[in-house]
Amino acid sequence: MRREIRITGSGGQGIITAGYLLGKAASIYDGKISTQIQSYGPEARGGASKTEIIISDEDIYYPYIQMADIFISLSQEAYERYRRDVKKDAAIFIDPTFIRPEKNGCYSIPATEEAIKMGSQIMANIIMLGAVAQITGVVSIESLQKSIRSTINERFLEMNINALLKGCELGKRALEENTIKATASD
Amino acid sequence: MISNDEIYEKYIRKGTMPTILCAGCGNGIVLNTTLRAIDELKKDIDKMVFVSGIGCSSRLSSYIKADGLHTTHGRPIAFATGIKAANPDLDIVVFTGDGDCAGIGGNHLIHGIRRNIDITVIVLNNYNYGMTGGQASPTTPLESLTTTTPYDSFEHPFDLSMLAMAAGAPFVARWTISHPVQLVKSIKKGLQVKGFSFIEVLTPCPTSYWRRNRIRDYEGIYRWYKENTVNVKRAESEPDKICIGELQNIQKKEWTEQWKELVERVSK
Amino acid sequence: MITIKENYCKGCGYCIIACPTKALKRSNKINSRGIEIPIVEEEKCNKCHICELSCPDFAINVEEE
Amino acid sequence: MDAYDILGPSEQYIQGDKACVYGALIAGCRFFAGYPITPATEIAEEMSRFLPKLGGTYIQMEDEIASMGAIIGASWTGKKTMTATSGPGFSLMQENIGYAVMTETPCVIVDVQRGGPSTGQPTMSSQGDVMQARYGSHGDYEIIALCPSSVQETLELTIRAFNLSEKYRVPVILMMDESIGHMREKITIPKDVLIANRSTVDISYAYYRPFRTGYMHATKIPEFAPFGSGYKTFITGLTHDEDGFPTTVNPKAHSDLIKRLSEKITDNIDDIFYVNNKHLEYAEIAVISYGISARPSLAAVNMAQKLEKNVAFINLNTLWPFNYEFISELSKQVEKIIVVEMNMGLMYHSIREAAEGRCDVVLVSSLGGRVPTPKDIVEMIK
Repeated sequence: MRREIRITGSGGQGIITAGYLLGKAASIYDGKISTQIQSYGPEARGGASKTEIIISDEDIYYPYIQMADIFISLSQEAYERYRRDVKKDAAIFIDPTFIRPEKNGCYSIPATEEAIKMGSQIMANIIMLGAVAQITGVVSIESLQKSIRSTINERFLEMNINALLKGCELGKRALEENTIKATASD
Repeated sequence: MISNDEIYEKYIRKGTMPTILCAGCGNGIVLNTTLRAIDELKKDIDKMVFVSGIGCSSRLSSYIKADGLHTTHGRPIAFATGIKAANPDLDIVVFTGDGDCAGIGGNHLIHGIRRNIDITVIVLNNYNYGMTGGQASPTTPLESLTTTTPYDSFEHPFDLSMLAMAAGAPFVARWTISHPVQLVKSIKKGLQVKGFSFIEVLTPCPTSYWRRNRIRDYEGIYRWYKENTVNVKRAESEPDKICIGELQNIQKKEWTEQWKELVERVSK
Repeated sequence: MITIKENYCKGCGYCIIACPTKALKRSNKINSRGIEIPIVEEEKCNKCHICELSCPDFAINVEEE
Repeated sequence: MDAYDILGPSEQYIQGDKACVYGALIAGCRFFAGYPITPATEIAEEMSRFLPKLGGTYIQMEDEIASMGAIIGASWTGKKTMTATSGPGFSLMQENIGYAVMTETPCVIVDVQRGGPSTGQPTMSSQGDVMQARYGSHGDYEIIALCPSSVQETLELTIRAFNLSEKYRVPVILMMDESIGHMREKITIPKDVLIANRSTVDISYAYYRPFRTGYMHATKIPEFAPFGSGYKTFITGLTHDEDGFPTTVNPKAHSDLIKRLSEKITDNIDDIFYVNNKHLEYAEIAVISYGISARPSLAAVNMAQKLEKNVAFINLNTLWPFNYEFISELSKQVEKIIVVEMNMGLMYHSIREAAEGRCDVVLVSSLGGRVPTPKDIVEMIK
């Protein structure tokens, strides 16, 4: 199965790093095939930043998004700019600190809020990754952990792993809330 | 002192003489003085490379019985940088001209100096593009006639030695072909300096430049270089003349030594 | 001993001007390329080798006895 | 120290640009000169990090002309050398690429293609430089240009580029594109790789003539004597004889030299030319592509195969020398050749020329950095 993931945000939020960690987790530790591409140049400075990851069980020929299965956004500008070519039933993840939740339902993960509570706002990307993995199962949490361990500098490792676990927790909670919401609206 | 026959036998590639250069061209004098400097220093010629660009000056590398690289127009310093950086054990001499070095290759000159790579650059400044028949060059003096300044030249010329000094070359000297003994001494010093040495030689182009600019006899040309230059030590008394001599001699860290230090630091 | 390689000489005469003892002078001697080559007055030579350094064509040779 | 000691784990998730560096280091590249330019900058960055650890040399030059000059100079000391650039820088390198051809200097030039002409689209993918790779320098010459379609292939073809460069004493161009350069994929670092080295001279100086061929080995490739080895080699970009000395007004000397320089490539096309193909045996249609465009092409071919179409996929991993015979034979077999490329049709012309009207040759062109989708190509197969 081919899954197309787009992660967006503003420069400095660690969007590219999140994409790299995700792709690496899938390809190196989950034994799947994965490609990652990212935006460059003026596009990636200050303003909106974007990375696209394809994860599949088979060879990936076309490394670009045709219709995204998962769309993640950490800033309003990036959300508006890149919320296109997204499947109707795609899993949408937003950070409520910056973006108003979608009317038709989405996963609202307070990654930035939790990151600030943990003492470092730059952890928001990892928290979001944890939630995404927890909810979509696109990669295993275990592989994400390995991906972080083999990438992040030792000094910040514990903080990042904690952030990931926090993200998983938020994911579980969001899943429960969404299930409740879905049941209520039925 | 070593004779010309001995120099010839030791350093000149067989079958290449007489040179393609015109009668009265000073380039041969620069070739001779360079070889004498090398001989006096007892350099191992097999560990030297003579790099040149394009132009009359740049033909000199082909006459020397040694490794030589006759490169593209304006780029000898770039090629030389590659050789020296890849094998710092080699001693590199660059022969270049005013058009080659200051026109098309000006950027390589200032960056070679900035980098302070250990090469000896000998610029044969003949005030024009001689090989192509005498067009104006970046060093053509004001009010000179050339084939592309038929109504005389008004562009301000470069003073190459001043340029090299300002860019920070550790060793800068300027002589003319009428000062061959001093030139040998300066080339010797330049070869010994660890870093970028810049030696400018004012050398006549009788065929293309001087024929169009007042002086038509070889004796007059030779004397012009004596009479219109002044040693740096007496420059203040004759400010209108071209200043010659050893113009700069400073210490500066050299590129290949710094690279070696870096390699030792990071490969531990 | 001063010798001049006639076939190398291009007749610029720089050796004549450079010689401090005026041991070289112009002549009517013409080489195969139609060039006037200088002549030497050996006894005036002080073996300073300036003429050798001033020759662009390795055409002149000074040997000390 | 060995390249394998510093490259890290055997499986990594890296960009094409970095894989190119890995390939170069495994192949024995120990000298890099370059100038920053998107999307090739990462190659210079990684080289500056790795080379000092291997006792190699990295130098950032003042421009691409100087970079090309520096790698040629360095190659004459016997080192394996490389530079990397993109369109505008590739244009600047052309004169010295011709110099490397003329002087038979082994070196590798990487061109990570972006949209042109001029500054164009620095961060977007393109395949607009393939003709510049072939004909960019002036005069008659042949060139070798390889083209990878994945990060793994980038690593492998970089090694191949060095091997061909050393073997034939020619500059070899690795034609990447922004998509491949910047994309991350898993690579497996190959072990026990075959590495070629230039054949160096081992006769006495008295008998050595730097550009004489065929007296030690029956090839058209002269033996190499690095600077500093005492062979007093003179190298010039002027037309030269076997001694390396300029002979600029002798028509025969020029024609002999130019023919030999070309023939050392064209005579060995079987060794140099290499393509990846699929389903060729019963094909009625062939899709030919290269670089990033080859990926959607293969996806399209697979889709068409499921619809029981006899479609072959050909990935031109060797862009140059062009194999006329291969395309000619193909044109006798298939009814249609579909060429997919991110330009207004460049390889398309050579392919059409080789097909000589025996089959239809159509173009799927994509511009502006947009990589063609499998759907674009399937439309043409139907």
